[in-house]
Amino acid sequence: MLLLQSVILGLLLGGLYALLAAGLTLYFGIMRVVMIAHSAFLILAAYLAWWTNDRLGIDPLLSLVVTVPLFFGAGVLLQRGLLSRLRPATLTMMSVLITFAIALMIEGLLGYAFSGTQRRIQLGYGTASFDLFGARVAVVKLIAFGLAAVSLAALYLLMKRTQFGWALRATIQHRDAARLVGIDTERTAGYGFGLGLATAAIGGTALSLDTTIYPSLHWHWIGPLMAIIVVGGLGSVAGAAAAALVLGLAQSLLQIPMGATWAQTVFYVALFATLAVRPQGFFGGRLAQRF
Amino acid sequence: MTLTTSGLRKAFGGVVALDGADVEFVPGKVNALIGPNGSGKTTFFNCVTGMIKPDAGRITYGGKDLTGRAPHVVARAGVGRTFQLCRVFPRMTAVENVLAAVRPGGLVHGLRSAHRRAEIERAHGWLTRLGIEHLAGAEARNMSWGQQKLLELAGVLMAEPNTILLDEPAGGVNPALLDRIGTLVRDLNAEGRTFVIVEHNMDLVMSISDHIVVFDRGRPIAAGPPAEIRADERVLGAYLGV
Amino acid sequence: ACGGGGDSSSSADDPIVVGISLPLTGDFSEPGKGVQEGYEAWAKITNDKGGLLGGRKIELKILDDQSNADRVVADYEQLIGSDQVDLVVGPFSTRLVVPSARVAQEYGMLFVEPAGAAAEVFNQGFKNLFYAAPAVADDHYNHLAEYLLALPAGQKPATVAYAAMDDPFAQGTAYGLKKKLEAGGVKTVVDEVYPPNTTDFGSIAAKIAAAKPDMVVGGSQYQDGVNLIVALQQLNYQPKLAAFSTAPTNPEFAKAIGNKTEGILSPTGYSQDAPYESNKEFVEKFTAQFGKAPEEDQANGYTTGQVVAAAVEAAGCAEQGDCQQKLIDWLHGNTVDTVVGPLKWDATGKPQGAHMIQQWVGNDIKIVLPADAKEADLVYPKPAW
Amino acid sequence: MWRCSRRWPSGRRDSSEAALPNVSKPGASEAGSASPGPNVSKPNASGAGSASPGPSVSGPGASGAGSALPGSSVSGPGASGAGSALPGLSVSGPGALEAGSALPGLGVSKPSPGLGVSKPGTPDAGSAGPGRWLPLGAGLVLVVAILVFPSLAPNPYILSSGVIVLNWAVLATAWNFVGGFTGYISLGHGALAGLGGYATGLLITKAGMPSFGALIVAAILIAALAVPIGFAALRVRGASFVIVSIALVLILLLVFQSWSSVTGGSRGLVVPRPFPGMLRPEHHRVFFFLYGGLLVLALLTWWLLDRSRFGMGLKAIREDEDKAESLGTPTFAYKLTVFVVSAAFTALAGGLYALWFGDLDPVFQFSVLTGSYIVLMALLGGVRNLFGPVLGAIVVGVALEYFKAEFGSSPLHLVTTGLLLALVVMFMPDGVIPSVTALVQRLRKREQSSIREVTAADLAEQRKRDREEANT
Amino acid sequence: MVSEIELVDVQAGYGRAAPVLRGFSVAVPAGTVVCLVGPNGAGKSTVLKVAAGLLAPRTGRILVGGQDMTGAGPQKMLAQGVALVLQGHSVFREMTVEENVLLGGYTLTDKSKRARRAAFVKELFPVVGERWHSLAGLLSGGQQKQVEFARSLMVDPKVVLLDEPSMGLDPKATSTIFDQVVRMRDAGTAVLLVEQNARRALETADLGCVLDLGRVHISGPAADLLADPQLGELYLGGRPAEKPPVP
Ligand SMILES: Nc1ncnc2c1ncn2[C@@H]1O[C@H](COP(=O)(O)OP(=O)(O)OP(=O)(O)O)[C@@H](O)[C@H]1O
Ligand SMILES: Nc1ncnc2c1ncn2[C@@H]1O[C@H](COP(=O)(O)OP(=O)(O)OP(=O)(O)O)[C@@H](O)[C@H]1O
Ligand SMILES: [Mg+2]
Ligand SMILES: [Mg+2]
Repeated sequence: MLLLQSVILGLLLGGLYALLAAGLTLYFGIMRVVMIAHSAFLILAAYLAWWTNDRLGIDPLLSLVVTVPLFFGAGVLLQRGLLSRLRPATLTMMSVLITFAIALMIEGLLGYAFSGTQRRIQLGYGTASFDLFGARVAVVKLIAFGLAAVSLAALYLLMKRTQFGWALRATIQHRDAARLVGIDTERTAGYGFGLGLATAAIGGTALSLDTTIYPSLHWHWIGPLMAIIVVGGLGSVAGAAAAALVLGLAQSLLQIPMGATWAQTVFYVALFATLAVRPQGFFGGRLAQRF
Repeated sequence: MTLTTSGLRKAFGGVVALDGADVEFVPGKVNALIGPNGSGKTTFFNCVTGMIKPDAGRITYGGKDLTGRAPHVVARAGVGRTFQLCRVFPRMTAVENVLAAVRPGGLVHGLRSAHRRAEIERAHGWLTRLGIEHLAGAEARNMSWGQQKLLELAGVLMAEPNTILLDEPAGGVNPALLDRIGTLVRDLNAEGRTFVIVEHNMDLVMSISDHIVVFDRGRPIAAGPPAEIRADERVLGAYLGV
Repeated sequence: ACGGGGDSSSSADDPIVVGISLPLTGDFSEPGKGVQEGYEAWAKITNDKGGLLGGRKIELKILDDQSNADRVVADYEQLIGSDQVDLVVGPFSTRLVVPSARVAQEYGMLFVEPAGAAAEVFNQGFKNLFYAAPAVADDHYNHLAEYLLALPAGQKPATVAYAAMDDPFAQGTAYGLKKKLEAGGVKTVVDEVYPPNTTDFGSIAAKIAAAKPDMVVGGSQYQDGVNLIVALQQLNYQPKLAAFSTAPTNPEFAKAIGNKTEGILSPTGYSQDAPYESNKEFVEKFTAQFGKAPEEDQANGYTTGQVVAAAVEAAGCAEQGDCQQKLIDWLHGNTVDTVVGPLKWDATGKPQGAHMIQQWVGNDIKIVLPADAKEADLVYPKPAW
Repeated sequence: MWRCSRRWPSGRRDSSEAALPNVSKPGASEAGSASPGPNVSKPNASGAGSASPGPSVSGPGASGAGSALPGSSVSGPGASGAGSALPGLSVSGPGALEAGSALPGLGVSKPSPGLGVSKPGTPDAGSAGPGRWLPLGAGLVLVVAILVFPSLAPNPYILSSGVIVLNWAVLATAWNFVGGFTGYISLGHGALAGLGGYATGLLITKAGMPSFGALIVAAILIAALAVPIGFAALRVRGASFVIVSIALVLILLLVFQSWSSVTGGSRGLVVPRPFPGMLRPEHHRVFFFLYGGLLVLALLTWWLLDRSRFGMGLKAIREDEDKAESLGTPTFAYKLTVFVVSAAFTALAGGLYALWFGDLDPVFQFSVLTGSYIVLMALLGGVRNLFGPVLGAIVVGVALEYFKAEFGSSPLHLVTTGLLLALVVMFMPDGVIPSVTALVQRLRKREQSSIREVTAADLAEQRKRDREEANT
Repeated sequence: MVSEIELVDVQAGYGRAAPVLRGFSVAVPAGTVVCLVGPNGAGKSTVLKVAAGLLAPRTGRILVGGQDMTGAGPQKMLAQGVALVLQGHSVFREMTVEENVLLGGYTLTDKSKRARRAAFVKELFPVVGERWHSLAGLLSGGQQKQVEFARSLMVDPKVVLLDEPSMGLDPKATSTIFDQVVRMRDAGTAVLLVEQNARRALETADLGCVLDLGRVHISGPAADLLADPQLGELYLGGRPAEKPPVP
């Protein structure tokens, strides 16, 4: 019983991890950018959802209509204004620092605007749940999972099937060559980044449905997410999703014997194990070592 | 110091890059390794220098087994190499690039100054011999393709290996300089160094090498002096495209 | 005395500068601000009455420690060493109290603090420290433990689940009760500790719900308590009794869990309705000043001020140097009347009292224990939430 | 110079007309038969067809354009002032290098990216002098500053801030052993400091060791522990390494929070005072000097490595690890060694901090923020410079205090820190010191080229001379 | 007749450093192969980068089909029919050969044309077809070069700029490439070819241009340049042109 309940909780949690990690994978594997600020944007989106709900009484899911385009635009700006100006040779390293700086700024501004208090959306259906083979499934968690699943699928198709996906990957791998085949590399990279941030908007909203948020919460997220993308294989959206589900499940199950704190270490144990056994990741990322 | 391999095999997924290559290079001579694109020449170099581990087979150098040894071990055994996709230290100047090839020995040796007069002079000597003395103070990343190629060669020579593996030394190098590189190779060879040169420039190959090994599909199909190779049917078919 | 740099002789109209470092940002910023209001109310109320030592006004100098131990030490260092304040009082949270008390000790300053409730604050060997609240964390549930253990065998809860935040204070409350109940033969079926940054309580709740204990005890701050309760409710778990520290007394609490508060218990060190003499004045004037009634954090800040004021008046001095020892000595030997009742301390600065227990009844939270202070009867087993 | 004496002064025609020496397809008309120096027999063509539509390939039209080029006067030896007359084996680059290596052993780091004035190969007579003595001077200034600061500090608070800044300086310098030499950016060094602190504290409280003995033993222990950590972390490069380093912090945080029976968990660990009776101001003074000593030691070590062959190997790793390996540098051993050295210094700083501060709390000891501040400092000052991290630590350390004072009551200090970091990354990715020196250099010499320009003809000439020399 | 591409008195360089090109002009009419030779570092690649819009000139003008395109980026240049194959290796390493080749036709809107071209290049370079699904970064140096050339053949531009296309290629592939160059010329394309395989290139080209230190050193019909002994010594290598050894 407890086992089934934990499995369900783990999968629901893993779904959310998967969506968030997908965004990271996008910048990281495909664009060589280590986006430390991803989880900060996540929290920002969650705050926006909370804020619209709190002030305007709108259902947080509706805030997506605003946050997704907003974040997309912010991503484009971020890429155009900052990241594209970094030297290609040191892009990876410098992107760590610049996005770290952005994370700090977001955290600071959130703290300034909303104080450090923990916040939580109060939803009419917040405690609603239904029965599944004797286990309980909370409605809000299911909604979050659904959001994650849909956006992940869309992202995957976009990257693999569309001309845009190809152009994006080409841009990152050899900018000059990409320009020479006629790709507008500036715009493509910008859109790619925007896309990543859009996933943060969706993830943040999903997150806000059922947990507390506070400005420094993003530190708590970034570690597991980073671990997930390494385990999944840098650059592989599918790998990240698989790793996220597995690790989310593992975390949830390990909490039964080990308790919440120790269970969190599963991410890092998995990370180090991956590096020791298969540095390129378990689910993809053939050339990962070249980073 | 003879460099030999026996049964060297390396497959990448479905692609067999080296297919049981038995090769023996003539020590003290200029050896050439030729073959069509993708015949496994670079992979062969990579295996010999430890950059990748062969799936099977043995590599010996002067009787010593070098199979699967780390690249720096191979380098220290006296085998130096250049890369086909030329690799230099981009943010170092040309002199530093060459100086970086001086290997420290033990701890005390390692802590000695890296900028000693004698070595700097030696480095400049190499740059001069390769015709890029005028670039001594330039950072490698600001150099043209051919200049980098020459710089890389200077670095390898600075390390004074006994056996030098060159992967397409002529690629992108001005023909006027090529003569010079040819002379240089001959001179160094006269000093007792062994060369193994991968090259598609047949003029160069034919004019400087004493011994040619021809690769096709991951294994040697012919070996011998230039005149013989020039006349070999198999070589003509597989490589020269006649 | 501000910036006077060593001139300790103070004239009658010099303000008494009180240095405080508080977590106005960071993890503890919310309670930190509460304490700040308490201090401000104390300064205002005291000054309105003419100040201390015959007319010296109180001036607060508050620095932000960002909820960070490095900062809190630097703050007190600055307050004492650089700003030459006359008195210092404590910051918020046990984590910050210990390092700052050490600074005060090494400068020989009195250190009354509003928030270091955990046991280890008092075994550091501080001689200058006093906790200005009725009881330390471990003793918060004393009344509840007595009540439960006194129940007849059939009714007594048989199994209890504990979930506590990994924080000296929050854990202290839950484990104080745990120790007493276990000693009384009540079985512990779940004992979970979660890190302060936990936001997802699904798994913990699942574990508790699966064990079906009679009672659930949460060693919580605020939001974690809310989250845990919501998660338990999502799993439709109905205990006979549920006790959570701190969270249920928060004014936002009922709304945060969708008003499903029925029967939740909570210890509190302060009640707006408490009959103590100074309390009426405090509630009245605080409400006038801030437009809302004081909560526990505010009361703690105010109490701290009251304790310091009492010592200053009794010792007749307030400045750095020898005076500080006089203040310390006086507090060790005397009882101070405050808004949370009369306080006295043992040699380690530990107060000698217990907290009241409140319970949500209907749409209100009422004092149910101890019997002599109760506003309503404890409902047991509690109705479904 | 060369241009006048060569056979084909192609770059600069003497005629002033826009005489395009265009040579076209056979049959096409051609202009400028007056064009000097055409050595190629041209197809017979007539007519002044400067309007020639045919394909034309031409040099610069304007005469004198060549000689007006700034580049024309830039020839290495000329600028170096050393051996400029010898075109052949004239040692132009090493002028500065030789000088560097001939320096007395003191705190001078001319070679390569020391407190870089000019690139070593770009001898610059003007700046070589001060450049050579600058590090020594800066070192002396630093030592003097450390010695007098405590007596100048107006109150204990300032002194304690000084201790904090020195702590940052040691940490940033220690970080720079890995970050500066090998280019591996670690955001996890805060955790190593935390480990050093905890190890020191635990050795004192649990093993009953004397304070400073514990400090040394702790540093050795952490250095030993750095071997397996480095073994795992240094297997991956670039971004993966950054992730691993962040993960190191987070995992240690979890462990130290959870394993409360040993570490005290979130209750923290109280480290007994090393000088129990000492008053606080005196305590600060002692630790200020201890940190000062540690800083000087770290700087000396860095300097020693920087000029050594070992350091050269590390820098080669930074540039191209595979290439370095193929040149015979045992890259993994090198990386690991320098990581261990870095860890040892970091642990010493952390341990000293534990002794000074007295309270350890996992949340603060294992914080990503600490590591990031370290990186910010090193980067701001310049990672390729001996004093870069120190300068960065002073600037950021003081700025942190200042922001706190200025925006203390709001989280805006995070915003300002972030802004500062972003500005540094965007506009001074190499750090303050290199940016400033580059600026100075640019002001001094407007357009400089480190490349002496040589045509093929020059090379041929030179070669001939070499051959003659060899023959005689 | 206007030249397909014309560089007029171009000065160009990298960053703040001294200029690399110091007043360089070249014009390539349709159906002509102009070969640019010169020592390493002379600025040949820089010329091509400027011509393709990758590097903006400091002064001077770039005319494409008579139209002033100075300052236009590579995208615009490509739209005008100017294509460049870079020196060294510029395949998209972590994409398959297929993706690489098809990306060459990124600007093609006509799907069937893309497929046709793809089939054509596969035939031209057998290795491209053989390794259609492997990652391009895993091919050997020469194979990558072939993929790159194949990629550039996906469109048929009016002006083709080739930077040492034969570098690293075996004799067979080199021949294929030179044949292709001739075919392009015959189809009316303007080709600006940079080669270190200078004699071979000059044999193919109509016009030659020797670049040294960023200036035109000498220019003229390719055959004349080839015949000049001094040029031979300084730029083309001392040995006379030698045909691939045929017994
Ligand atoms: N890392 C790798 N993964 C997969 N296949 C590889 C890898 N390295 C080489 N190959 C394949 O092995 C074969 C031999 O490659 P290699 O680079 O050795 O050829 P080469 O003889 O050097 O060719 P070239 O003359 O073009 O440089 C090629 O088919 C190549 O695609
Ligand atoms: N990115 C760059 N930054 C600065 N300087 C550069 C850069 N690329 C080339 N240079 C310099 O510009 C000059 C010309 O370079 P270019 O690449 O055009 O030469 P090239 O004629 O193509 O030589 P090669 O035959 O070796 O390819 C060289 O001296 C080189 O040092
Ligand atoms: Mg090869
Ligand atoms: Mg070039």
